[in-house]
Amino acid sequence: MTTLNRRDFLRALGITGSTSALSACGLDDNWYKTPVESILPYVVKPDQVTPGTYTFFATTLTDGPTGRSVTARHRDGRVTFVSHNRFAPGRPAIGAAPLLELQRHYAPDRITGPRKGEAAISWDDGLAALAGAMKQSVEAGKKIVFLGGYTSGAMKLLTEQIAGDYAVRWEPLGYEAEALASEQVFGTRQLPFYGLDKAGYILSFGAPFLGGWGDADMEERYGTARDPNVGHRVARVAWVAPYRDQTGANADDWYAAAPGTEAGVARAIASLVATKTGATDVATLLGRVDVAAAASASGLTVADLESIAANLVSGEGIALPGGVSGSVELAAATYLINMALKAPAERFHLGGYSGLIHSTDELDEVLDLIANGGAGVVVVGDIDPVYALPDAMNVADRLSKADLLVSVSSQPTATQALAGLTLPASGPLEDWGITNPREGLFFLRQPAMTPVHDTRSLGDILLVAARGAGLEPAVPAGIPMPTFAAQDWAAYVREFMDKVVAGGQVGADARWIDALQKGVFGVPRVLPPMLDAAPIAWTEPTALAGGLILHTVAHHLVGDGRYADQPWAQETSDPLSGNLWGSWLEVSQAWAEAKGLVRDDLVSVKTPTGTVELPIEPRPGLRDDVAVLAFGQGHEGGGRYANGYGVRASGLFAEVASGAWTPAVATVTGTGGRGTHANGGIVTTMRSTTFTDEDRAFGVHVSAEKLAAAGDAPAHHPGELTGIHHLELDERLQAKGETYENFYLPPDHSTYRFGMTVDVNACTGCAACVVACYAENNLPVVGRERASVGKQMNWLRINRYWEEAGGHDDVKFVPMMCQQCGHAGCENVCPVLATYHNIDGLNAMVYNRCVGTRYCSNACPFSVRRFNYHTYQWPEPFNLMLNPDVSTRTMGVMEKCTFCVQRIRQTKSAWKDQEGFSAVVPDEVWQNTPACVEACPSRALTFGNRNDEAAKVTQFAKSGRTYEPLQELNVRSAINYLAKANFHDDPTAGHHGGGHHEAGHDEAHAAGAAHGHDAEGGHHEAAGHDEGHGKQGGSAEAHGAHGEAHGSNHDEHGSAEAGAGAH
Amino acid sequence: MQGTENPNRPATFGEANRDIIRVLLKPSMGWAALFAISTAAMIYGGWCWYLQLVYGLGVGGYNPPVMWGIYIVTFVFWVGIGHAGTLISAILFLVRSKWRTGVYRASEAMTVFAVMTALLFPVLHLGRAWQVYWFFPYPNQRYLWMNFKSPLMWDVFAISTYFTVSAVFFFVGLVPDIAVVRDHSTGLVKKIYGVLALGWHGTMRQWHHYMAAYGFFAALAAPLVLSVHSVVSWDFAMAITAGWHSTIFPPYFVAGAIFSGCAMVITLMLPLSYAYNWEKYLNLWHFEQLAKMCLLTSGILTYAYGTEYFVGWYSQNPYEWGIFYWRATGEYAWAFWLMVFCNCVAPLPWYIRSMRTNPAVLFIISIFVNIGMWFERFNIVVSSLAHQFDPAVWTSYWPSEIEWGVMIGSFGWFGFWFLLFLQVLPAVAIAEIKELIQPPTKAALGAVEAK
Amino acid sequence: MSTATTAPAGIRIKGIYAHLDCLLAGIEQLKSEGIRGFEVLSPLPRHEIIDAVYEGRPSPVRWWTMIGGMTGINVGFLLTSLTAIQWPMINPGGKPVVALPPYAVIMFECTILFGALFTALGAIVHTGLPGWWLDSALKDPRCNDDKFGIVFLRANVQDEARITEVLRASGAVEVTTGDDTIYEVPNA
Amino acid sequence: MRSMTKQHHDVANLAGVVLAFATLAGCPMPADYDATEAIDFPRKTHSLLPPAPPAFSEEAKGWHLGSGMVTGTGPEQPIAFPHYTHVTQNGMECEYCHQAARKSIHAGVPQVSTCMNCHTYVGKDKPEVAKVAEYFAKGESIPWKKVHDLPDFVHFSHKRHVRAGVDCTECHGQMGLQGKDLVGWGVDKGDKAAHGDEHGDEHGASHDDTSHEPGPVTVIRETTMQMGWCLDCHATHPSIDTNYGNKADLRRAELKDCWTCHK
Repeated sequence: MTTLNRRDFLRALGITGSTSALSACGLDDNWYKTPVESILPYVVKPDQVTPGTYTFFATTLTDGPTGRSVTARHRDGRVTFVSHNRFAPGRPAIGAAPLLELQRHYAPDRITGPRKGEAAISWDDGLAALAGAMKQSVEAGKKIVFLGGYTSGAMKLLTEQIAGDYAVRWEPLGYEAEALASEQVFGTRQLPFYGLDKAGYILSFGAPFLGGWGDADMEERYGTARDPNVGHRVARVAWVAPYRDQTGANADDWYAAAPGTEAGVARAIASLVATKTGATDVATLLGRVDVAAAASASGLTVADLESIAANLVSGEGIALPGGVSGSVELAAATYLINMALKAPAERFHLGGYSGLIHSTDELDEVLDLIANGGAGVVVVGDIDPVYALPDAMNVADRLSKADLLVSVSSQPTATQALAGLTLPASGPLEDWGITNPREGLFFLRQPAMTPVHDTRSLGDILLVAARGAGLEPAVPAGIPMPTFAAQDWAAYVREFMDKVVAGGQVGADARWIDALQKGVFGVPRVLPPMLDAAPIAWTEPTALAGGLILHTVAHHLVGDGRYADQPWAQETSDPLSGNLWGSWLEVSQAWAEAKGLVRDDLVSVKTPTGTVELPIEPRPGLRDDVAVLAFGQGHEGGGRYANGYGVRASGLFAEVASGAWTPAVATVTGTGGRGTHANGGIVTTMRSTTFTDEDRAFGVHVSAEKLAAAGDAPAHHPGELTGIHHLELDERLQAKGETYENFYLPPDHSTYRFGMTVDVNACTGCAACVVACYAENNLPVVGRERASVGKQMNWLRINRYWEEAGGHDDVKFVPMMCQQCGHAGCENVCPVLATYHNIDGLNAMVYNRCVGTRYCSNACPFSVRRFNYHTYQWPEPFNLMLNPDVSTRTMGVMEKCTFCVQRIRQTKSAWKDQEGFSAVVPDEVWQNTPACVEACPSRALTFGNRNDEAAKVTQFAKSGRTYEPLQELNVRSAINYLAKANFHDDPTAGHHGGGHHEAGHDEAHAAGAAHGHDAEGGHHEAAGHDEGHGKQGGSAEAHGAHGEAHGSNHDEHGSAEAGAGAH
Repeated sequence: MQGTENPNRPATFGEANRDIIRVLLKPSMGWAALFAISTAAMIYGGWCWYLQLVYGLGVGGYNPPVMWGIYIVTFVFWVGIGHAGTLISAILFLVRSKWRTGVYRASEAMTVFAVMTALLFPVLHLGRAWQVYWFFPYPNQRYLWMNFKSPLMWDVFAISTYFTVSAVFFFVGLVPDIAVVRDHSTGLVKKIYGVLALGWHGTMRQWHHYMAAYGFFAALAAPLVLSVHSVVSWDFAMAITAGWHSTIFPPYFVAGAIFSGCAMVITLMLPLSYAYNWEKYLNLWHFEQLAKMCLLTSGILTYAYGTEYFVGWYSQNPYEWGIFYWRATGEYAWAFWLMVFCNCVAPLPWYIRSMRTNPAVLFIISIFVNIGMWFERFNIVVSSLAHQFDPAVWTSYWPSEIEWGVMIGSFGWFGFWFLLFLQVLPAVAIAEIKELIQPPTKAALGAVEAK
Repeated sequence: MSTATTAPAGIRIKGIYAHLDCLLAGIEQLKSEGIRGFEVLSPLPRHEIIDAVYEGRPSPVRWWTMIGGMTGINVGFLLTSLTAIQWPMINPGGKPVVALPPYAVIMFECTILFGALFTALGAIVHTGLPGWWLDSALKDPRCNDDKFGIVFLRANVQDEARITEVLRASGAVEVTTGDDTIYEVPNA
Repeated sequence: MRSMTKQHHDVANLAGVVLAFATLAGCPMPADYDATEAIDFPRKTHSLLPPAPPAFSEEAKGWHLGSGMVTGTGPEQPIAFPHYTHVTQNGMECEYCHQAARKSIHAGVPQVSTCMNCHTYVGKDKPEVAKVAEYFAKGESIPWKKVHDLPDFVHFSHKRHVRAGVDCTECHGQMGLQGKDLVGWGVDKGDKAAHGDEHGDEHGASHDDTSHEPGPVTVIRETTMQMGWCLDCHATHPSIDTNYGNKADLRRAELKDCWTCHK
């Protein structure tokens, strides 16, 4: 106990004038005294670094098909955010995975240094042990095996040089069915490229192309296809699967085929299409198809199949294969549909990921080799087969038979726990590399920061070991390629680029510098597919039966389990159920009703191979005989955020047959217990109540009738299955806030009125925006206990509204964040002026002024404010990831979305330096400012200055679909939503005459400044598209200016110590 | 109607003095037991609040969008309780109602202590209670002031004004009575009361200005009573939350406050009258009048409930009607129907005279009313928030043990002060009782002697 | 309450009454004889006595109340407006910087608060409270109990007989002269 | 009920005591709130008492009254660097050393190599300069102490102010005159005492270790750097008119936006 001296006492009372600065210090908790902080200057400062400013590095985060080039935002020695690299193909959006990869980089349970068993050793010892083992292995004539996830480019070459044919690339929820089918149909094991943006009708048999499936730009291409402001039409999506996942929920049409019959349906559709288009080669391959039998087996009607086939043909369709449980046969049938459609190469070609994809059977063979003592050294990369494969495959036992099992994963996993030697490899932000995500396209990876822990580059580990073991490259050196002689991994990468990619030394330095700056080189190649197949032995479709048919899908953010230790992935609500932190069994509402079970009731799921107990989540969008369990949870050997959450799905399945997680027949019975899956009290299903969301106009839906009435019925537009352009504004939504009588004058926004539009039609519910918000704004993660009662801190949430329309359950994903109201409910009520309306039209929140009455939250009709119930802290080294520009909040303080005001101010500041003090920042520079907009892959979010008539956001807000939720409250929100339009084959469409629509059509086009590209060129085909992209390119240039501003002159940052524990 | 006069009055001034004063500073065992319970509850509440301060508000049951819970419910409850006292002492004074005399002192004390209790909650419920001084206008180097447009700031002004005015009013009324106590005591006690009595000796100069000032206090307090609960109701009505945003709230809240306050007076005074043997001062005649008051305000409340529903239905506003429909049928329907029963149905027996003159019935119904009024606030605060505009965030709230503890603590705090008051200050206004006694006159004496 | 007959040095005369009508008669008689400068003691505020003594003159406390109320309304307005003008850009909820409807509430509360406090102050000033220094002749506990009193603190010596006569005649149960006994309340 | 008997009193009393203890026994204990998720989701509790500065340790020197609170003093620095010599006597520009002031939110404490630009040749014989050379030779940073330590929720940018034309001295005072008495520090050890080192006195006095000598205070705070002090010229600085011309009024209003400094 210390005694208070007089000054302290006065300070404690807060009565002297000079105490006031600290009396506001609730936020940093140093109430009365602060420790003296040190300022440690550089001894010799690197030229390109100025403390307190940002440096951007173009690099690549993920390998494999989803490889994505990003710019890493570096400041004061650490990377705090990653954005899309504007030089890479695709629209400028980032998605959730790279951000999760960023958090993975700082995971508190990463392995911090080399270990032998559990004991820490030095790198020299570790590498010597590896080299020694390799040498022994070679001498003993045993194999060196490398097991890793999908890898391309330089690392693929290096692993092949070391392990030869025993460099296995496999992922549990990978693309092996697609790859094997490709081999079967096209004669090459290469993934196709799906040009969704060129399609008018997208038919998926369960491939979750909006949930991380396919290449990294898939969602962006979908966004383009669905964006009436970009293309000349809006693509229609059909979904043939027994359940709808996040991707399926976005589909316009759902054909609930019985489990096990999808391949039959696909084949029947292929044959119908082939008949229509006269594709005899395809018809031959399909053999004799009984469409009626396929339809009846699947529970669909022949008319359904014919309608699909007709839409495919007339709508420039494209077919996508099955998802996690899609068989090789299904994938082959979908390829044949595309071949039968005679789709142009830009819509469907073989230029997708060409890195090798091994099937589970092949992995099984290698495991057998290991089990039989044929492997001397087994190096396991960042995959976790022990966790991911069914218990029946005895992966752990077989792996243990290796002479030396080496894990190079720096994340703790069940497989790593078995390893005799752990040599943690650096993460992608700390490493060099070249990946090849698509045929002809290369991304460079370069270190964006020094390693957080004592880790080394995987390339260096392997090179040193290979040299130490005196290995000869297992790949014949017929063509020029880097060798083990490379000085280090960075040199190897450089050599790879010069020799393998570019094929020569001419202009090498300039090329290298260009690649370092841009991160991207090469151009995607289009490989037109050629049928090269022996006759295929088709099986006749039979529906699975005998209980609930259990399907597994990738968890929406955790994926195949790799991001299970990332709290952002765990705490972001599931798009469909709103659940988080765990597993739940999704069943249909009818099934639950029949069993007398309700949400959160515990059930026991019993399959021939295992039993688990978990809560249920009855929801629309599932056949009554289907249950869905997400993959990726239920870890035991993982990090602290992975262990003990949810159940492990793979235990319920038998062997993975021919590359697909064949659905298991499960017996599901209620245990009578109640579970929690931390849904945070989120309501999912809003059907059949008196007061639905439609009444409340949060998620507004444009019905098929309205579309038809607008002269936009699909029937009126040949080649176009949807017609959103000509939609008149719903009269209920027409009354804009401005038309209301106001007691007070509207607020004065002299220069800027920042605003946003949210296109509900484009939003896929992927939650990338939520994750980006967590990353940018230092949102604390509160954990399952508190999240289960709704205390999570997300500023941005995605509401989901199920609604029955036209015989379908349609879901609307509505991102909801602070609406930055002009006449805000929250501002009036704050007694201490901690929240107010600022001159830029933002609803400001001053954390250090907040006393925590929480009145603002109650007065917010959108319920978007979040309260700090505790002073949350970040386990090290998560604290390094904190954004120093944003204050971290302490207990008792309200917080909310600010449209990333720190970025807004940085942009303004940079513009001031560039253009002078009074210059107004133009729209192009604003567009990507908030983190959520930057992250949104489908471009549902548009940000800008609504005082600027020409700004995109202003134009979009005038769209025929625009609405403001709760606009009758006259809060003058700054966010306009654009209504969702679901395009069903409307049975009533035929009743509408075609007479009136032409005029409306033209008028809409003439007036449609909002439909920017349309206004210029009317209806165009692919050429118009290119033009449109040219426009996009134009704004990309402007982005460049913006990016430059980011890169060179940043200001208005917080002091470096702003992030708690930043140092 | 039993007449406008108390049927059972003391005979002389002296008798009134002694009857009232005899109970002071003589704690009975029953009193001690109640006092111990109150103190324990108060300490427990303090402990719970300490935990909340240290760990943060997360120890409560809040989850967005329900960010106000039983702290605010109890706050409004206590402010409501605080209304009866000033109503009885000020408004009934202005209209020269005679039955106020017996009950007004104790109910005024109840008011002051209830407002003291209510004043705790705006501090207790803060996320950063240590910054509460930002609520007050004081010059500071930051040039920062408060938002006078905030209903919460109106609340700060209204309730602190109400507390100040009622406390002054209470004390002013007490001065002549403390003088009586002083005169009847000795030693140190006399000195203490002597200081408190401010040297009151009943000279005409004192009485003259005193009565003028008292009248003005009453005149000022009367609109204040009506305004304070109006302002409290604006805490809700000024926020655009459905179920809160309603122009009917001020009269509705004021009626409810009077209703709950009068019921609380019955609850507190009825046992008091028996325990202190104060039949002459507080008897069924008084309680009957209070019961009538309750009946009137219960009727107003019932009408207000009906109006809310009618307007909700008639407007066909999905948010309004949604919340009212859900309130009566949803998760908190039990609380709603409990409220309806306690506030609209339970007082109905009081229409029968024998019911409102039966001590047991009076007491039981008054308890019902107290419970009902607490739940009315619970319904308003919690159920409106739990089903806010956006159906995607609909949630439910149940208080945590910490919140219950703090609420129990508030009852303990009230009990502590009220019980202390009963022991140290005259709980019936002696001077005003004397005004109701026929003053001794020679003429009357002569008449008696003449007989 | 004029003191026309009061001489620099006077004599204390105190009459104790048990009956209200006798007291009133005594007051009237004193007034009719032109004798002033007495104070009346009463255990309760009877309007008859106040009217008899003050003859309908109202208490000046009302001016205090009015001045207090007017001060309050101005303080309320100035406090809200001037503090808001200091931050012209911080205008929450779309309201103008100086918005009268919400400020009216503060102004009202300030009116009541200042009115009440000024009234209390005025009452204290005019009643001369605290009255600890009052003459001991006025400190008669009987007159807080059930007796009334008429007290001359400094009556003219030549009036003594006349005053005593009037008091006795009007029915005082006890008349003392020059007495400075400290009275205790009976049966305390 | 009218007159409670003695027995009744006892019963009531007992009940009261029992109830009181029962409620207290049922109290939630801190452990109930502390144990959960301490590792995975750490929280910090709020201290109701001022955190005790470590009183009798070397660390105590590291605690000072919050920045901007007390002018005329500053922390002890590792090297007795006199601004006076550099700025006033040798006429160096501020931005020669604090070279990021125009580019970054931080003005930047110079890298050690900047010192060595001159001190490789100049003043090598002085003991304090020798310290600098030693740090440089070892490749270590000089552990300067922060003089102006704003609260963490204040986001101040040097760049914006410098570029707007605010002179360094407007906030930092006459730095060129500071450290005049430090010239020759350490040459005649012990003769020169640190001036005005308040916390040195406070804690030094209570030290057991009497050998503690106050280190050099090279920079003192000349201004409070409190919010009100910032506001005093934030909306009135003449540079606003110079820079913004006819938009100056708007800018003046903008500069009072809380988000200018608090984000």
